[in-house]
Amino acid sequence: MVEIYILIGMHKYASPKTFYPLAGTLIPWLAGATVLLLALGLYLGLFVAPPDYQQGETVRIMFIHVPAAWMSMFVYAVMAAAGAAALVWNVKLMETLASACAPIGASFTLLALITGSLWGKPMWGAWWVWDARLTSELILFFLYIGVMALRASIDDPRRAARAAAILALVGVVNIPVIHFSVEWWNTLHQPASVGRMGKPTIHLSILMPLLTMAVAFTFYFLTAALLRMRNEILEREKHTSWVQELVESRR
Amino acid sequence: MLEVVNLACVRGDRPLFSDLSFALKPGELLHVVGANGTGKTTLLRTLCGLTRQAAGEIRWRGAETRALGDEFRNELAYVGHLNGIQGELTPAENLRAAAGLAGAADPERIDAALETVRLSPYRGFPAKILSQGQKRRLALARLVLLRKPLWILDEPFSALDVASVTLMTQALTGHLADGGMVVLTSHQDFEVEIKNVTYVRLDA
Amino acid sequence: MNWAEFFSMGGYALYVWSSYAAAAVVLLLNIALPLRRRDAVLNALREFYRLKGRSR
Amino acid sequence: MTSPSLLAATANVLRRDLTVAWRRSADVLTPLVFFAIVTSLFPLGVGPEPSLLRTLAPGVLWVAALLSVMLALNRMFANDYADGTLELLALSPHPLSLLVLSKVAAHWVLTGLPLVLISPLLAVQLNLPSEAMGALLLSLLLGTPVLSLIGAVGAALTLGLRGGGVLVSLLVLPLYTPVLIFGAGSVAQAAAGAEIEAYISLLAAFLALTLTFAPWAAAAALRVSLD
Repeated sequence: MVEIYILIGMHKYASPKTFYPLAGTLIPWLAGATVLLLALGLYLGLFVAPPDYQQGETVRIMFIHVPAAWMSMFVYAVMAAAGAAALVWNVKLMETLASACAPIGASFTLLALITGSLWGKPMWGAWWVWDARLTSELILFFLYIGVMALRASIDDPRRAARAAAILALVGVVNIPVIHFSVEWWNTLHQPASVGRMGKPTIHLSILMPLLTMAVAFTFYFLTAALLRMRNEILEREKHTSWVQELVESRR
Repeated sequence: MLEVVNLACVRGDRPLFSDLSFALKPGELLHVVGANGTGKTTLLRTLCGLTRQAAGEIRWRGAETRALGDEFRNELAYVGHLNGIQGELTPAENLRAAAGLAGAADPERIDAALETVRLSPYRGFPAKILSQGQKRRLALARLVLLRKPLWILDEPFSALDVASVTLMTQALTGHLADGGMVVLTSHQDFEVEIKNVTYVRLDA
Repeated sequence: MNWAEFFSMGGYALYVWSSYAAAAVVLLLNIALPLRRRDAVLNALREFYRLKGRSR
Repeated sequence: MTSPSLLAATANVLRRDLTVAWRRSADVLTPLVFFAIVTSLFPLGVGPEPSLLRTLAPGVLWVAALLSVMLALNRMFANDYADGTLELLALSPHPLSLLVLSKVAAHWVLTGLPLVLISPLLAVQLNLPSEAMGALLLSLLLGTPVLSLIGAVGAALTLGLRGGGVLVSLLVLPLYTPVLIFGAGSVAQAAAGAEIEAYISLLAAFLALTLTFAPWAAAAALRVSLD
């Protein structure tokens, strides 16, 4: 969560004009770190980690599924925090960050759902199982779609950002409530036989790939978010002279 | 009483105007002039707090209006493009609803207000049957009824016939005489009857 | 290191490799789309400034 | 200037909305008819077999009620937005969140409450056991205000947008899931003869939570939409 405080702390002096080139220099480094970490994570996950005594080789799906699920929650939290900062301090940069988060978060949620289903088929014999965590992930996906749909249907970028920020805040308050309700609902309708999402045994050789992939995904999120933010800054600041010079100087 | 310092407004991300400053003292009328799309309506909506300004300050009795919030809104009456009239309710019910919202709710003055804008005959009919000009007069009745110090009016003379224009001008002069303040936009020229008018021009 | 055995993933090749493929697609898309969009934005802005320049 | 009394203002808004709805009473019927039609579709879809309907009844009744409330959401602010009275609400010296609360109360009285009243009728149609009737009424009585409150935030956010109706459902349905789980759950438990205290107290907790946060969030959303 420390990234959020850094981002919010930045709002005092980082204006779009100073942020744009800064992001430009950061992106290659972040991309490089992402690639390295992904390579390390894949190596640890595919070659070093032993097959699980119960799940066999399918445990390797966990090295994608679990980090993706973590990221889907983390990115929503960043989106809500950026939205709150935009609403309270009226900072345009935070609006851009929040709008960059939504599609990335939704992609991670979708990835978590796909890999969850791919993990469920061999283990439980069905492509979709109403497991508590998968169901919460599905509802989280709908929350993301709601935020993106709301933003897409408002023409004025400022109103779109503020409306999406309010929805994200209402959503982030509801996520624990939804998670709690789905857990309760799952235990209520849970015939004992259906195994819950197997909690990965926290054996070091399993934990290392998980953490590496999680860190890799975080760096990836920063890279992708900065890319999207730069695009939105260009569009939203098109009336400023610095954007005009920048665009025209790139003949 | 009402001060605006270096105000800047945007619509979407398009800047409208910036570094706009003016002050308004009791008894004065401010006429905002400018071509379409220069931000006249946005300026008015920003003054009454519906829209958030990009930069600059708006002060009422020395305090920032945004900080005053409800206190400032208690001294403000706004008539925008929309008349704020509920079609199913009768003119009297509309005025009672508006009065209930703004705090001043004494029924016999509602009839007086309807009388001044000569809408008494329509007292019992649903407001949706009124013409655009009559609805505008009902909005004027709301102004007269609520007696708020600051009037912010967006094209108050639009869709008014000659008789109604004089009605509106009389209401304005009466309000200014009582030490009230008015900020308005209008294409028709009417200042001839009102002496202390200051202008603010928004250029393209 | 027996590659054939590695790729078979203990018989779960379909599930494991499609998970990694899905991850690759998602990760690549979220980088490729903004990059492609960047060119579109730059062209649109060039056009915008050309029109703005001419109309002043 | 007399200091505006808050209670009079909120009562005024409530009375005004009810009179308007009374004059256009046809509008009040639409969610009710929708509720009745949706519940009677299920037997046509899954077959009239009583024991099957009995197990489906709690879920069907609750989902249908939820959809009916959601259908009527955009009516909450749309008319006032169109004729400008919403701006008067926003410019009133009273806290906007309390005025929004009275508008939500009016909306609930016109949609939520009627649903609660006719739900036993439809429950009989779906062969819901009589011991579950109490749970159905109580859960709907506690649940429908929560649906209106969360719905108010969705309606305020999508004010004046094209495709507002469908968009509202996209926004609020994920947020409705906890209420649906415990609402339908309580009816199912009662039908199975089990205790429902836990469910009802959770629904009451949701009501308390949304009563405190939703009006404030909806007011903020209104201010953004009127910007």
